[in-house]
Amino acid sequence: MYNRILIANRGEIALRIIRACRELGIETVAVFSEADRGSAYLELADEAYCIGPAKSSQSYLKIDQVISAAEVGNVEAIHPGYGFLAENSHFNEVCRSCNIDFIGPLPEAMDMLGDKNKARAMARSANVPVVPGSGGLIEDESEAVRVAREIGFPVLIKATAGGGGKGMRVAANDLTLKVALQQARAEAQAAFGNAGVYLEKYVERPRHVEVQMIADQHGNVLHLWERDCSTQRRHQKLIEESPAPNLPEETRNAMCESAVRLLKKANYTNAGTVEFIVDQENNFYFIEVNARIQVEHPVTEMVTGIDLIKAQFAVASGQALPFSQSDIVHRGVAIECRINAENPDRNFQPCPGRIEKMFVPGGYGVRFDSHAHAGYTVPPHYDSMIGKLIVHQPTRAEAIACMLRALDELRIEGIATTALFHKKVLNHSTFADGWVDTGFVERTLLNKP
Amino acid sequence: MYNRILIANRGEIALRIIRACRELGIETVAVFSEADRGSAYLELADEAYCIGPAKSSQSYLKIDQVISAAEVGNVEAIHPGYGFLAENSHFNEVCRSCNIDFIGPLPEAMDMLGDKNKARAMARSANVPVVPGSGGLIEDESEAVRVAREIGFPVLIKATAGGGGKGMRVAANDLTLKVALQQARAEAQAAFGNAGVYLEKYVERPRHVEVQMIADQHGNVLHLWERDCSTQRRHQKLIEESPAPNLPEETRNAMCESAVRLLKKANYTNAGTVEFIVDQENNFYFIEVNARIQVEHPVTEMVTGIDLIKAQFAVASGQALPFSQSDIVHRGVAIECRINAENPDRNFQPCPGRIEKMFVPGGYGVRFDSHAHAGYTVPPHYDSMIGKLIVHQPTRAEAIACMLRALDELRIEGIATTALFHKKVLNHSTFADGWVDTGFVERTLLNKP
Amino acid sequence: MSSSEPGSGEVFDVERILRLVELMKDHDLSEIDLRQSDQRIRLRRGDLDAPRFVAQPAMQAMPAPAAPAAPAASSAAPAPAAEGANIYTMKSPMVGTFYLKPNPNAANFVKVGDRVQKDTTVVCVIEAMKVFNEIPAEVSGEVVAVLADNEEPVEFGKPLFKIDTSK
Amino acid sequence: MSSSEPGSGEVFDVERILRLVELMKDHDLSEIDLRQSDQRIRLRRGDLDAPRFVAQPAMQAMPAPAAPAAPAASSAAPAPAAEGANIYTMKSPMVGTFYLKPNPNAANFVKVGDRVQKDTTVVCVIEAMKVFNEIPAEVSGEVVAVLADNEEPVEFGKPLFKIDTSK
Repeated sequence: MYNRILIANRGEIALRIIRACRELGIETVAVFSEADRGSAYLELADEAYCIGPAKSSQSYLKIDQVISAAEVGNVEAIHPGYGFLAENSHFNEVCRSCNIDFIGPLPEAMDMLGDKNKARAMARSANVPVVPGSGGLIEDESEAVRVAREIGFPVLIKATAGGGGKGMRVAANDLTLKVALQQARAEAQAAFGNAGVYLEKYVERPRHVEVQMIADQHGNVLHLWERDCSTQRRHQKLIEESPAPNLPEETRNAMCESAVRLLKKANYTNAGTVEFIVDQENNFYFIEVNARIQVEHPVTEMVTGIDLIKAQFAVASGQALPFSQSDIVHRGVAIECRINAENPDRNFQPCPGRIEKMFVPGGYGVRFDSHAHAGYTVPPHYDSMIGKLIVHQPTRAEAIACMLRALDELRIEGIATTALFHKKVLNHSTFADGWVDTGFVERTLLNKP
Repeated sequence: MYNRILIANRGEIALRIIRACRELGIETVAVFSEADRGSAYLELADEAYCIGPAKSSQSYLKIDQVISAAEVGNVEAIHPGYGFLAENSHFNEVCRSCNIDFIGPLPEAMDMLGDKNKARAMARSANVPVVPGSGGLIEDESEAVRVAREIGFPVLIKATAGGGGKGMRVAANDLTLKVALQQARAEAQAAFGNAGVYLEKYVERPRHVEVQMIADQHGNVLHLWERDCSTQRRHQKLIEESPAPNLPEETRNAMCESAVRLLKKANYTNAGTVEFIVDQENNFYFIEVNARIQVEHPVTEMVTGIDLIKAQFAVASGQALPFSQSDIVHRGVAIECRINAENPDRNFQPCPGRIEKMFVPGGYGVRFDSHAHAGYTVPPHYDSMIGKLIVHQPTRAEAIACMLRALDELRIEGIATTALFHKKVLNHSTFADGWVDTGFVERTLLNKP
Repeated sequence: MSSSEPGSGEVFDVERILRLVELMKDHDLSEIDLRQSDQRIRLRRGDLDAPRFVAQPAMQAMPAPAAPAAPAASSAAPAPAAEGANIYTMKSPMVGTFYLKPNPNAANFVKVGDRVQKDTTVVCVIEAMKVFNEIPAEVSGEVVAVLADNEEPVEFGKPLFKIDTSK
Repeated sequence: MSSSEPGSGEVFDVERILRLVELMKDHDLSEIDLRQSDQRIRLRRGDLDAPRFVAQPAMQAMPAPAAPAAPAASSAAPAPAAEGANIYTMKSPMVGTFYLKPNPNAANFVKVGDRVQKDTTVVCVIEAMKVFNEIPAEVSGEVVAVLADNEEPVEFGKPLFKIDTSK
């Protein structure tokens, strides 16, 4: 195990890592930007170095400065947290070239899974289901129709050079397909100067379900069950929970086993997440791998009783996982609500500023992870999440009731937060029934098609 | 289940009960004294009535005012919490005579177990070991010697009219016994005008181990395993944990089964605790029953996953316990530190006053139960406990490490607290090894014999 | 002292500020803000720190007890608050149900304008635990205000009557 | 004292400020704001900042970065802090190890009293990632203070030199 590590991150995840290190007896070196100077959580680190001005590109994203701090701080390893440099394989390589362990997978695995096409190909070879599609470019109408009939309508036409929804069309039958194909081509040509398009099965009202993984350097690749993260707004997760409600046991097991097959094939190590979408018929399709610890990891910690950050340090330092797959028992229901400094009444616009007063919920089954406190100023330069409220109860109904009472207790004054918006979601019958899909929030609560 | 109840208590336990009720969908009526007016936790109740001035005897202990508030508030039941009226069987009777359920055992069971001699007798008849003694008064030396040899030296001589250690002597053999007997007699005569004394086995370096119980009105009497509360100062518990370290499995099981036998015999219902002392040879002796929920109940909640306050409401309202003895599985290790507004550097003198700033620890495995917050003024009229810090981890070593880091995070400014004193205890090898007895703190940390 | 003395110095007159502070404490004010033309005196006291839950839709905390965010101590004294020189506020000595009349058909014990005699004139009845407690006037004088409604639930310390002791 | 005495000097009357502060402390005032025409006395006290961890025995947070409890904003500007009119404080542009001399046996690049030329005179070397970065003077003038020790680890924004630009 390490004696001294550096945390290349800020805010709640930096504090989360500091907490784990204090419990493990690992000394911590924190880095911070001018905007985070004086934050209380920095004082829980053994050392803290300013590495640049507020702008991320000049501080938290500046590899040479982070490495330099690691050398000055004389650490054995760097934990990147999530975001910033967490999935930057170059940084990953630089760390190792400086004889500093990177708390995460090897750069090769990171690169392999970071490339969507390579990851998709690897998934196929590990016989993990992926969203069916044309594979290559669609040359003409007849081919489009053939492929569409093969994978089944409705289909999605995507520009190969695409992005931002441009050159994207949904087609429900042969006729609309032909029209859509031309429109998509034209739009793609105009937008990217490249009319190349391909076909993919269009999954209606998908649910986002992901599998938490942990792997050591001795070939043990284990899953810690799934999380349902379908409650999203603009692809930003708002609420995560485990287990995924209304997911058939066989689907759940098949999904978790697929995730294990994939990461074994990728020689993956450390913590990671395999993301799937699940359609209304409970077919699941591989989407991507997040090669890092995730914001929502506490949900899994509550239901499995395993501290994932501690586990990351253990496997990174070469230890074998102290448990086997059969030791990982899923207990009860955990739900997490992300508390963001955003104003739900103003289209969730970020709302940085000074927190005048704060009352943190407590009691049985409640966990609150946050670096914020009364007197803390939320800087405008970084993402707006200021805390994560997590509950753990025997049943989903109890978990929802516990979360509602905890949200009532949470008081953050001086800035707007998403706390009360979560109550709207939790009180909605669709959520209570466990049938939320990724479009639910915008469709139902924000009245956006 | 109830629709509306009254909480005849204040501070953290009032908040604890409000939290459980909000999760159960039960409306709450709080009562408060002038000294607690404006406390934030009162605003989490659906209604709150002032029942008198600061002095407990004129407010929280005033039965007619509490009942009157219950009638004005139109509630179906009263939860007494701990302390104040919690073990007052007269109040218990008055509630029921007003057709208001008392959340606790029946007055008869309360009376029976409240009387030390009756409880002792009942324990014997339930074949639960009690501290061996002469039973009746000791008439002369020869009888004393006979009894002493029978129960084994060392023995404790106690004045029957006793109290405050007066007329108490320890004797290690026949000779010292004779001298001690005369001294005790004389002292008792002088102090109480009654020279009557009796003999009891003197238990050296005892550990305080108690068994948490829950019983419904359908004859189900279950134990939720034990708590070790040996870390005390002047008989005030400072730290509680479960399981009891270094307690042989067979002793543990025998103790829990004894507790079940005793409460079955007493027709006990609702939550309660059976207290034992354990000697250095792991013999255990029944001491008393606490016929109420206790301060340290969260320790048991963490290791069993059972919400005891919710369970109290369930059984009081007539429901059968939803689990059987075999369903109650003990997982991991939980430790609780009581955070008191006391100054350890000034002989733990109470330190009421205004909390200027407060930072609450969080993260994996940490629970904090407190009604305090920045800006809260700790009133001088009531007990000094302002919060309970509880941790839950897979192993005892991890639990201690987690508690230490949580204590480091806990910041309460403006008043002195016992937070840092707990670190002294947790860092001591005797605690780490799990061999604390009830005299440890004063003997070892406060250098008092 | 010079609080009444005119001139540019008066805004900064510490003596008067002291008096304003006493006033704030006696009446539990959290802020005083006085302005006149270009002059201003602004004082803030205590702390407005206790997190406020009242905005919470899910809660309907009784305004009376829950509202004041001032430190408990400041409002802890149940002693009658003097208002003006001679107006005495009579408060409820217990929690219970307040009755202005001995029975539904009877007239009120007292109404505004009535004279009351200390310890002798019954001004109301408060029912607690089925017992109807007759409450006599705590001072002699004239009733100038009735502050609670018939059959209203009242808590300890709830103002019931204002009595002018100068009459 | 001169609380009622007129004259522009009174705002700065320390005696009175002292009394006002005492008054704030004695009576738990959080703010006093007195204005008159162009004069103003404003005093605030109490709870403006973060919980402090520094007292914590278990921690040895680097004083420099961690200590200030003031809101981040107050210390966020990496811009050179002007001191007096013409003293320029040159700060570290990066985190790394600070060297005052090109090699252990050599003399210091600069010492107090030396004149330095903007962008041309190398004043120190900061090693980051095995790279020795020569740092030239940011302004022309005379070195009046060296604020870091040879081989000291420095963070971004750490003051290194004071340079008098008037000389």
